[in-house]
Amino acid sequence: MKLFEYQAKEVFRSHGIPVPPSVLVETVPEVQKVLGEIGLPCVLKSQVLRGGRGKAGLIPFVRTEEQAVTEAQRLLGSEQVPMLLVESAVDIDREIYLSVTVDPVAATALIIASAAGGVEIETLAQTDPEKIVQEPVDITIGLMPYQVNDLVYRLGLNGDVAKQTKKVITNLYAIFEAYDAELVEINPLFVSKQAEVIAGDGKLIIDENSMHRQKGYERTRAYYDSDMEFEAAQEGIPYLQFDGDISLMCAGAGLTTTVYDLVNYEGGSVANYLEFGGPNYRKAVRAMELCLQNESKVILMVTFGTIARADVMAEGIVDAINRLHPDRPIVTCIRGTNEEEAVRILRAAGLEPLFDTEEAVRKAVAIAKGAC
Amino acid sequence: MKLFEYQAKEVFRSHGIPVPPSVLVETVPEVQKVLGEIGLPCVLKSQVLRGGRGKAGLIPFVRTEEQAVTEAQRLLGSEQVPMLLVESAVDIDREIYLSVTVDPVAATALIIASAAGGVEIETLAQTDPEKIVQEPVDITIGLMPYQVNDLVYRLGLNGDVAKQTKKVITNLYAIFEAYDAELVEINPLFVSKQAEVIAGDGKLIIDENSMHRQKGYERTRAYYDSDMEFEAAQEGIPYLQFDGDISLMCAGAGLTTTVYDLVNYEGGSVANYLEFGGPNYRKAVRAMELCLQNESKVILMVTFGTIARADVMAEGIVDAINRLHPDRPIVTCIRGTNEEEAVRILRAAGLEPLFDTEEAVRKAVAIAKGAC
Amino acid sequence: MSIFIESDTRVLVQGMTGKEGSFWTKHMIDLGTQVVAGVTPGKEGLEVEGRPVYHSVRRAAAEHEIDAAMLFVPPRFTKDAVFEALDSGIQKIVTIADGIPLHEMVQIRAAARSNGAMVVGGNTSGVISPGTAMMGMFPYWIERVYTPGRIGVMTRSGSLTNEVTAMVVRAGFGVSSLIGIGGDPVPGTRFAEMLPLYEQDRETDAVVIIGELGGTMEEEVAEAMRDGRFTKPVVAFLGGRTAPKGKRMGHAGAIVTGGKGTVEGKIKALTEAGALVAERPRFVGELLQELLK
Amino acid sequence: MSIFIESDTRVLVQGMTGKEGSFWTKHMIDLGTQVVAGVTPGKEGLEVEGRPVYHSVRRAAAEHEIDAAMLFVPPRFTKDAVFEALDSGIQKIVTIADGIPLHEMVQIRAAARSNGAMVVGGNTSGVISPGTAMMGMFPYWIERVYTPGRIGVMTRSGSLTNEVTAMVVRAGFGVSSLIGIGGDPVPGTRFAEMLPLYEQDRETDAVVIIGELGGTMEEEVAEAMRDGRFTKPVVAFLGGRTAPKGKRMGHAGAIVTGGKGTVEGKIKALTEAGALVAERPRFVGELLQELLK
Repeated sequence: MKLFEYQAKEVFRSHGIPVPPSVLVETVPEVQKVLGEIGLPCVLKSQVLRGGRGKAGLIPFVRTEEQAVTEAQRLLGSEQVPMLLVESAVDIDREIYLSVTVDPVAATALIIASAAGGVEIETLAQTDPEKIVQEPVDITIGLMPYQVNDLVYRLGLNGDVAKQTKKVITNLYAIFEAYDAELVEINPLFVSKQAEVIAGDGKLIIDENSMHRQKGYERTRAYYDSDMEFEAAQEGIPYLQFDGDISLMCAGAGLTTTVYDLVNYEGGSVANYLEFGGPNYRKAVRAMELCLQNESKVILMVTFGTIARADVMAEGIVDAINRLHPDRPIVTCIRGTNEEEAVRILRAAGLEPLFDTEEAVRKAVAIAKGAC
Repeated sequence: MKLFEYQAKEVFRSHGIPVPPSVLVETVPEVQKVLGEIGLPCVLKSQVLRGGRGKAGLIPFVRTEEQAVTEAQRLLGSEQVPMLLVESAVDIDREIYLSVTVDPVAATALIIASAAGGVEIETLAQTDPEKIVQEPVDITIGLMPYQVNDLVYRLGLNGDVAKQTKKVITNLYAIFEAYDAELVEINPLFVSKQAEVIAGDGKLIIDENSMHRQKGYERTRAYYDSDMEFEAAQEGIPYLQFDGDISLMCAGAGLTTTVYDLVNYEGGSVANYLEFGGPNYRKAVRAMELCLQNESKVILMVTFGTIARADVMAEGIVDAINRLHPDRPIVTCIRGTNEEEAVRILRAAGLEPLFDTEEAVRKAVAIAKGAC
Repeated sequence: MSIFIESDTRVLVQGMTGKEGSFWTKHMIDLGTQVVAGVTPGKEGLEVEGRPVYHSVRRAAAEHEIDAAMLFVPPRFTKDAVFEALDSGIQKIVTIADGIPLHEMVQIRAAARSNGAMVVGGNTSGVISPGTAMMGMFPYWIERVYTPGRIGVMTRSGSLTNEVTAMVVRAGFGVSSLIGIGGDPVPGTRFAEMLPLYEQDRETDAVVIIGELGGTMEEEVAEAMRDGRFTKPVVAFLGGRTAPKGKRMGHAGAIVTGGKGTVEGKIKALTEAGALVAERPRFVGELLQELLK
Repeated sequence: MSIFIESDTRVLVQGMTGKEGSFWTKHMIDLGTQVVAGVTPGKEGLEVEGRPVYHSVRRAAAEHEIDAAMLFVPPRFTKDAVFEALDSGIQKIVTIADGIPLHEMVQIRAAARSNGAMVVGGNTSGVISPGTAMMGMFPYWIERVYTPGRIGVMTRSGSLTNEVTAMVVRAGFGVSSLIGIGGDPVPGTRFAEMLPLYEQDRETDAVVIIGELGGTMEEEVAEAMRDGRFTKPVVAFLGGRTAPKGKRMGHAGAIVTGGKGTVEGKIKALTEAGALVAERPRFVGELLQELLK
């Protein structure tokens, strides 16, 4: 679960990582109200989860109240920005990159740092890999002080800035541990002209499999790009919204992604990605309801299940059809455990089950194009 | 630092290990007052740090209020028992032994358990070693649930008692960790006739080197066998009280213990053991003051120091003599770093420094016997 | 011969008395797997399919020779169960659990490595050598997928496995050993770490890799091929070629590797190393035909 | 030749710029020890006795070949410093710190073992081969103790070492290598683990062990002698023969070993294994004379 910047910074603050003074607001008058507290110049930081906010003009730097109001109106008026973090500007001397993630090969935590902060680390990894320093950490032992020490000197830091950065690294690792983080990142970590070390941004992604022990984060609408994705998430159904005309209702990430590819290869376009497999294979009614909310022309079902029994899926599909009376054709390719029974059930309901994925994809594309 | 039973049980209670209802009292009227709350029969448990309380008659089981008052008077009147823990009696079905300590060879924590509780584990180790089960625990990884599971089944426990015991073991290990314990022990761990698992006794020894992170335990007089030992401890001076006539003021545990042996070999007797070495080699005045409070006949000083410079010790001794005007002879055998200077200082002060430990011991014994 | 799980591999089932555990124990035995015992704390004395159940792995290991442990254990207890198996010296462990906490999975992999053991999974169906034995949950009775043969299959995806393997079989081949590496970001064992087993297996002529975007496991296969550590033919299918980037959260692992993790990068690496990359599942079978016939 | 620290052992001093660190660095060099560099975080660029100081062990190890690390580091930072040395592959580490938390000392010993390294200490003066080199704090200038010779000395006690060793020298012998195992309940290296080094050392004719009550280290020496793992003569001196039992808290380690840990038990074990046990320090020299002359 990826947190918003303001949430990550709340975590930073409570774990001893300095952040600039800031206030979270949802309306333009609130922006005006907090300017006195935050001061000018300041930064209006759109609280959206996608990256590249700077390039997209979503974190304007404002020098006057007038400018602040104009920019706040632009951002909050866009409907894509539900909240702004109004944050004091820092008098920046230099920027550092800092993150903790997992190294799946070495089976360690991995601290990544660079004295060249403020740019994307992926870009830096390609252009100047020597500017990146890494420190693996045994998760069982935890981060040792000597590692932090060595890291800051590898970054070329000295004196009090080195001391402050050691504290930030130590606390960042503590957050990584306490929050079961997939990634916790500060980019940039500012060194101000007053030689203070302050987190300019904050990214914290909590491991989905550890959410049971990470209380206090409710997935509200703001975490999703669309109403439909939010609605599907409430059901625990993986769902992505597109603007094509074929609704996918397929089993598992791998097969659904492959069907997505095949639809594109055949010249079709996908209306939505929906996983109807794994733990969701009994949720045919809810899944079909989601598909029907799209303006797609056909629903394409492709599965090849093991635990997810084909006959149970078929029963679910027939049940969904009886309840929802879908207004568009359905193409099925339901295979796997008990598939003979599935075929019987589908045929009894008047469907024509297919057995080959590519054939099913071609048929769906043809229907979408009005060819049949 | 060894805690009192009542303190260990407070720790148990706050870490989810069941203990019988109990109240700590210091006077006989208090005992009468709490009987209503605790009920009869109950146990009056003398809060002293030494072992073998049962055999010494220090934990009487009482059935009536009259009996309780009589026993409380006997115990609290003895001056050796400053506090009683008045504790509900448990209807005992069986007793288990449980402890966590350190295995210095394997470099692990070690859980030791036995279904034959209530006896001294050292005795059991000699008579029935097969009745003892052990489980080493990697301190870095911590105790894993599977180890607890395997342990309780090795103890032959079943059903709900097994389940409760698992929880006790898990919590006991958590205490071992959280309290930097040298030893945490429950002996006996009762299984009541109602199949409840309850800690009958509690022993918790905190590692002396970790006391800086174990707050809330002040070493009051109650922790010491004598006023003198308490007084010495306030100064950080290792001190033991005996009833002989030679006061030792020697360097380090090893050498002091050896001088103790030599005094005994030579037919002398020790008034007190005192380490005047290591971090205490500059505390000559305080150390001599302690020795002079004894009714010894001579003070015997034997050192052979490295960091503890002989000249500094000699200066301290001379200073102490000038300030305290000791009323008894002093035998010195101060060697090691800068010993030439030490000899000069001691001689200038009218002492006759010796260089051989056995010679010094013989001289002290002779003085104590009035032979010189 | 087959790899990882062979006909004489003595398997312990942890979590044997549970619903999934007992169901798949039966199927593993039916296929021919040497299931020797099971473990469920508190259930010692029971039997499942005639196999004795013990309170703990140690107790089972005291009574039986055990080569491998099959875990039907919930994700939150998986670390404990794996450590328990490792503690008894078991060197081959398969865990199907979906939802193992990331940091625990890192510890599992680290512990396995330092014990010289292999943990396969989590989030997988397991390992199967069709016609011989399996550890996991495979509908081996579906003949158009689980036909014995001489093609090794390794997969990151549960749902794609049947799809792609069916194409291998349709092209006239069969499967020697199929290993579900698992779909988690930190699998216990990685593709490249399985290659030495396939390299040595006399019953495997070629290996099919079913990969996807993210991570560097496919690139590591390419590296093993380039270094000459793996010399048999490789055909790969990678899902997500046309997946729009914006819809996927940045993959933490991609950070370190400087742009690795994209499907394009994987195709390039594999192709340069001499592997054939199939654009569609059907092409996997066709490419194998080209290579082997 | 000598053991552990030899004339060509390249030593790194951690905590070199501190008061004790710089003082004893000078003395180690004066004795002939090959001190190549030092470490104090934040002090890179400084020199102590002409040796460069680095921010970290890694930075020092990048510039120098290092065989051993000598720690002048406070007890609470000792675990970190030992792990740092181990991380750079240093196999011989001496720590003098008195007051290392027990659980951290357990982790230090465990880490050293799994790295195949030896940590000597804490709570010791260190290791010295008189006339050759030392790691630690020994007043080697006191000739009636630190005379070179052919007797190995191992000791648990700081304060007894000079006393007993002086008796060795008074009897006409000298010391090959003296190792202060340290007085903590969990020493990094135990008596018996040092024996193979003395066994192989051509300059050691016999070993003197200075022990005391508590623990099982002396019993382990007896075991090594009985098993034939150590074949040179052993003379032991044990403090605390007449110490009253009631005054000492029960030693946690004694629990497991069923009555081991008493001085009587140690004397019995050592005597049965063929060692000579001296009742007084003076007798150590006399027993050596009997054995070797």
